[in-house]
Amino acid sequence: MVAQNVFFGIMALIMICAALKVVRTKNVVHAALWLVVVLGGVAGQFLLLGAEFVGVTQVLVYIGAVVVLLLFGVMLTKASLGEEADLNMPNRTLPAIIAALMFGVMTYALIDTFRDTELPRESVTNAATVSDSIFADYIVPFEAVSVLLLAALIGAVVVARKE
Amino acid sequence: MIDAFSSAFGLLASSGAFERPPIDWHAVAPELCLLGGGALLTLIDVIWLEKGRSITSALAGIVMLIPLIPILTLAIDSEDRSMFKGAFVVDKYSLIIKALFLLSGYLVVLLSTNYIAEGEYWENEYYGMLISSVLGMVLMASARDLITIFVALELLSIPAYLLAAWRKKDHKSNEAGLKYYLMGVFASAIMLYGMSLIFGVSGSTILEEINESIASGGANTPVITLGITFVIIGFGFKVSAFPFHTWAPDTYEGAPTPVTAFLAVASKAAGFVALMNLVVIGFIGQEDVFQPLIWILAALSMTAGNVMALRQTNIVRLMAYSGIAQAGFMLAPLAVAGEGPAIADKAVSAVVTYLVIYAAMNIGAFGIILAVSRKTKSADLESYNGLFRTSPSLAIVMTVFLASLAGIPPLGGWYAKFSVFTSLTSASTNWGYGLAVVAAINAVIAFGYYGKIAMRMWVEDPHETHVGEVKVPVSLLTALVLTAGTTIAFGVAPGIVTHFTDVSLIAFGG
Amino acid sequence: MVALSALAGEGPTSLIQAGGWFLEKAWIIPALPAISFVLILFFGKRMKYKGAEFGIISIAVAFIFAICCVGQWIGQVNNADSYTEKQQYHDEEKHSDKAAHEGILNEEIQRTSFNELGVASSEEIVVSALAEEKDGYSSVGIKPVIERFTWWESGGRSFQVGIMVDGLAVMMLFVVTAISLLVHIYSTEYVAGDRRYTHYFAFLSLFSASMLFFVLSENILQTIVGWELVGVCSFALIGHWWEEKPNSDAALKAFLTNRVGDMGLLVGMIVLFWSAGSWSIVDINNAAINNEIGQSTLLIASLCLTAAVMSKSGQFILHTWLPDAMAGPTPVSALIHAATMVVAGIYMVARLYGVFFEGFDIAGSSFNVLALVGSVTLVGAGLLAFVQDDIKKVLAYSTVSQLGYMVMALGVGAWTAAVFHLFTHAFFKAGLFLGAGSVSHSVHSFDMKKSMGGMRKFMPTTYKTFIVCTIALMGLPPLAGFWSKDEILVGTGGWGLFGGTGGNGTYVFALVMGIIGAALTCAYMTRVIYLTFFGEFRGDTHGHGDPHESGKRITIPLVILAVMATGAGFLNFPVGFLTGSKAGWQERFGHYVEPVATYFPPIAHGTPSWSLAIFSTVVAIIGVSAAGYYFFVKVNAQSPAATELTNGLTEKSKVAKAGHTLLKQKYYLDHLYTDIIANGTKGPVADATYWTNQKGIDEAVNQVGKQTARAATFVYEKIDQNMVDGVVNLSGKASEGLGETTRTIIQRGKIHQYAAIMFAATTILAGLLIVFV
Amino acid sequence: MLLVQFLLLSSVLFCIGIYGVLARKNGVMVLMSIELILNAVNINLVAFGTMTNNIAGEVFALFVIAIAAAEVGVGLAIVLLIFRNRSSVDLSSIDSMKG
Repeated sequence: MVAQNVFFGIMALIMICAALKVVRTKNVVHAALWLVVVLGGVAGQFLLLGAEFVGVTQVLVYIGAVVVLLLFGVMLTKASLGEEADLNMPNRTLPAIIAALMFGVMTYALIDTFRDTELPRESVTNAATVSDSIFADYIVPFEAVSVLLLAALIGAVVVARKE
Repeated sequence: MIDAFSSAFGLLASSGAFERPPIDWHAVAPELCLLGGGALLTLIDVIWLEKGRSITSALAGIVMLIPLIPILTLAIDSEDRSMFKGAFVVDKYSLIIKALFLLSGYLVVLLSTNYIAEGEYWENEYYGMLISSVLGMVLMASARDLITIFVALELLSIPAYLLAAWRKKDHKSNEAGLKYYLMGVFASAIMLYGMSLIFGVSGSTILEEINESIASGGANTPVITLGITFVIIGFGFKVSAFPFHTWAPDTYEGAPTPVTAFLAVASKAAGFVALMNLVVIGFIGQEDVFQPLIWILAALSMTAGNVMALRQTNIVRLMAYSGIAQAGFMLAPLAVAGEGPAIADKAVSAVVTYLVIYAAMNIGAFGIILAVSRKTKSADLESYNGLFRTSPSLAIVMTVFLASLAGIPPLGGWYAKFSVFTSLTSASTNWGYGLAVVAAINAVIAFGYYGKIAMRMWVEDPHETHVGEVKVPVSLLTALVLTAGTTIAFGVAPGIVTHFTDVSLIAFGG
Repeated sequence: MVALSALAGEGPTSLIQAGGWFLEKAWIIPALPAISFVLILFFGKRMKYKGAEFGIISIAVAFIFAICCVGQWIGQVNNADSYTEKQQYHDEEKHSDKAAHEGILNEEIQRTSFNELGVASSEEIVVSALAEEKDGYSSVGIKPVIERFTWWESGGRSFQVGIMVDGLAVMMLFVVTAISLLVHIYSTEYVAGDRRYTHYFAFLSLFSASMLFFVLSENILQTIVGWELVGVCSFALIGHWWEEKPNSDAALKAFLTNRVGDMGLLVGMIVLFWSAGSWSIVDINNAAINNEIGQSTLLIASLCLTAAVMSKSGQFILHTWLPDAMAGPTPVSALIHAATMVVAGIYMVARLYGVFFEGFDIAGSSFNVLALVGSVTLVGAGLLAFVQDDIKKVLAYSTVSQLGYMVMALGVGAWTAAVFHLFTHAFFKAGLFLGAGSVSHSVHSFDMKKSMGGMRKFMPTTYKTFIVCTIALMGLPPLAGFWSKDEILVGTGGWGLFGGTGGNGTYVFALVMGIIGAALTCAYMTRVIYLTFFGEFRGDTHGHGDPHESGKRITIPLVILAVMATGAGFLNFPVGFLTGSKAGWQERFGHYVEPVATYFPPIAHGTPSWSLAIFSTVVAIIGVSAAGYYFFVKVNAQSPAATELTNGLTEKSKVAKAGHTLLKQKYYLDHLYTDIIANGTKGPVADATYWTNQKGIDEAVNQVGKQTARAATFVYEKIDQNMVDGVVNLSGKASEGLGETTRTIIQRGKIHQYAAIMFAATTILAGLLIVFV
Repeated sequence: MLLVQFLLLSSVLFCIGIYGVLARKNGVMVLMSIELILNAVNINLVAFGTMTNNIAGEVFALFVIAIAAAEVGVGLAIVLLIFRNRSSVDLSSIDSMKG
């Protein structure tokens, strides 16, 4: 189990640093790339937790689609590809305070309740279990999500296209 | 057709261990009707192109009304149906809520007809968005697990974000959409985090099981508190409760007015439905957490909404602030819902009653705003000066809506407020009485700004540029007649509305 | 107190149910003007008289119905009386069982306990007991006619709509329909040619209908509805001439002020509903009287409702909207001030008297909020009436002051006196307003100083009726105001100085204020009479010749009202003023109007004394004389406009004569002082008398007048117009300001700020809940 | 492995995301920060799902991924619309409606 913990620690450290970079860097494209690191790390965490299917979906959907979408957004809004001074709000102390307070509240609650909870050792789930569950118990939300994606697609096209 | 589906599923099932749980097609018929109608609408646009334009809005109206047929048959059947381990429930409560959403949707279509047709606003897609959003709401009424609630919420929200930005060339509309979108996403992120915690503590996404798990554990760990707080705050945004209301005035002002009516009524109602499902079925053993939270939100919303409305000069913003105050009233019964099953039932029927009446009077008020702004091209309160002299009937109907919103008997709004007071005081707790007093004071403050509009209509001279009668198109007139009639009927004979809204969530939730 | 309430639970020994076709169908009375409202709205403009005929016919029929109700009610009470006698006979002869004895015993205990609380001597026990027996006050109660049907049912709760008819309601039906009918007739001439003539009559009908609906309310829910409806109609009528732009600040003020009261009404009614568990007025009163509701709950409810009364009935400090409401047409003012809107507050207290009686512990104390508010209003408004130049404003403050009398009377437990004063006041105040309207109709102004004076010779009928109503208002015997005002003073009770016995508690403060108020009333009304009807005409008719008397449709209502103002007072001869064969005339009003039923608290009745009556009359005369001397003599002499002509008039004035015998003119007065008294008698005594007269009386009158005026001006300008208004406006401004601040701080339009608020609030709320739960 | 380590990682990402949406004024950057928040939720869901051995956690996470994709698409559409009309994606300058 030590190996897993070490792996977790390294990955977590990388993810946190990358996440900080996402919100601190002055280069828009770099931010998107650091976001890829974070999202990849999340996928790794999913694998560590035995959720293979979610991990793979994470890589496909997020890194494959969302980040590309965001990069398109960066291009279309003609952000400079180099460093840009005008990405941040002038006042960043208040956001930091709010985030820190939020973190304090969350950490207190989480540690207080789950201090010693161990995760089960081997609990790898395969894609079939997930799909069975989706098509059995969650068929209604699944269909709803398909409608949602269609509506979002149509709406986004209407809103984003040039007249 | 269904057989073919079944056999197809059967083939799939035979290939593995998968077993499809039985689906009660009757129970999901309203959703399917709406879905089919929406698809038909889209297809017509694809096939007929320009030729389909003329009937689009009429068709959208019909699509909103058709699901009422299965709802009626389900109501006559009067059997509580539950599917997917209790994740999807059709009972009297959900049926009345579904009917409310569909009728509100229909009224919004009526309000939109001329507005959208005259503005060349991508008519077909507009109604498609509206129908998807209503589909999400209808789904929300039956949703009894976290995943379905979340998906329904997003299904009703995402089209609404886009609708708010629908007037693409108008900076204000863009801004409205952006603010609504961003705040909505933040709120749903907070709510999701809360849901994940609740799922973690209870080990289930189904509300009944959550209730058994966290109420039977008896433990009140900080994580439960955090989870419940986050979830309620997430929906506090949706119902525009103070201090999560900030988007409302800006979005209401910028969005196309029919969309504003939709947001102010249907979308808000959906938030309340979700809150009721969550609080009354899921969190009922944890009243130590949700009661104080909702108490604070209710008291703050009422007071802040009212005082902020007092000096407002833009009628749409004024309605936004008044809506915040009304949301406070609707939240109030939930602040005592944890005092026992009977009280919870009372609270739920009070909120449902309020929602039904609020829908009628608020959509009506927006109808008038729409009618007046068609002529004056302005949402400034000044355009209401002397309305009684230029178009007396509009002024009278608007006065009815305003008086109803203010809670003057014998109009619907009065009974809505009354049922809130009843449920608050029936709890016989000091907190309940306290909130009742806050509500009473606020009911009076509200006279200030509703009266101000009425005074402008009846006493002031009309603005020179606004002389001449306001012309009301047929569809808008229909909406006004329907809403005004309902508002008056509900107030004169509240028995009509209580007959439907005397619902219980506990009966099913155990 | 406890003993009293416990006994009150027993109530009258037996009850009979009142009945009668007109009483049971009393809902027709408000329905008639309501129908007329609809008819006028739809068909008014097409009719020959522009809709006025609908209004007049409907209210006239309603008036006839009301009279029939009065007749039937009197019949019911008389039946009850004969029933009493039979019952007693019955009891004594046939049933010697315990029940009958207990009944009698209870009565005795009840009487004894009254007297234990009061300070009466044994002699008066007999007197009051005798009086009670003769009047049939005790023993047989009359259940009011209550007709109701279920409005709707929900969750085991049923809501009912209905009417409740008892003596009080019947009396109000009569007053409202009578005044309304006269106002309708008067209006046909007064607003003739107005471009919203039809609209005016429509609202007049609706206004009457609302008030009648309010009067007949069976439950507090209906009371609230009626209350709001009356308010809405009155605003519509006050704003009748919106072209003249009655400044919107004043309108807003009226609005805000009344909202304060409505808030009190709502909260108070909700408290009552939840503590009594019923909407019904009878049930609530019963619950209050039978101690089913805690004293503190009742106190809270009473305080809230008192706030409502303060705004609706124009009591200090929420009275300020009332004088501003004078912007409306004069007949409307008459209707508002005499019979409808403002007496709604008084009526509400009278209706829910059980609540107030127990809540303020009226029987057992010597001070309560109602009495305080009433007496302060009474004197305060009386002072304010001095400095108004607008005749309608004087009358408005006068109304405020008289309402103060009524509230005070209710506060001290003199229920019957308050209601009786409401009754008499309706007639003479309507007469005064309509008279003022008649004058202004002819001079096109309400300003007494600039546009009136000497109207006596132009408008003899108006003048005569105005004088009669004024005397009634002043409370000079034997006109209406005297009897009702005197009864109130008696009701304050317990002041052995005048030999009468007290009613409930000992409200010395109220008695003093009541007497001061009486003097003030006389003084300011004398001023009005002088400025309006005497002196020289100061107006400008713009070449239309002299002002002239109004037409028949104006003068006939005036005459009717003057007759009522003269006669109404005799309806309630106090006990002890008539003896022997005429005893049956004693306290007829109280006998028929005051409920003898379980829902009415056990109030005690004071017995009047000759000495108090004489004293208050003397005070009134002093008031008249002082003001009369000041205006008719001093002012007249100083004013260059007032010359021989006016002096001639002075001679004939009864008012002036009352103070100084046969004074003809200022010179004559000087002549009297210098020649006859001073010179004629000569010597130190004469000098001293002269000095006393010139320096003493003269100076005193001057000073009193001057100081009163100064004080009143101060109160009016500084306190009334600035402070009180200020406070009322301030509360409105404060909440508006709060909203403004909140909006500018929170609603800045910045997305990041919105998000920060959302996340910060989430953190704070979650943190607080985690810490405290 | 302890459950709490995943939860804390998630809360760190969540709060960094909150910092991001509050501190960034470029619209696209705000959308990126939103992704951080939603991913934090997903870690939570999967971790809890593993702990309680309930597949619903993973299913929930899948739904969140799908909807997050839709959300970001819609968000970008609105940001593009803003950019087209104002030639800027500076969110702090968008305050024409207030009060």
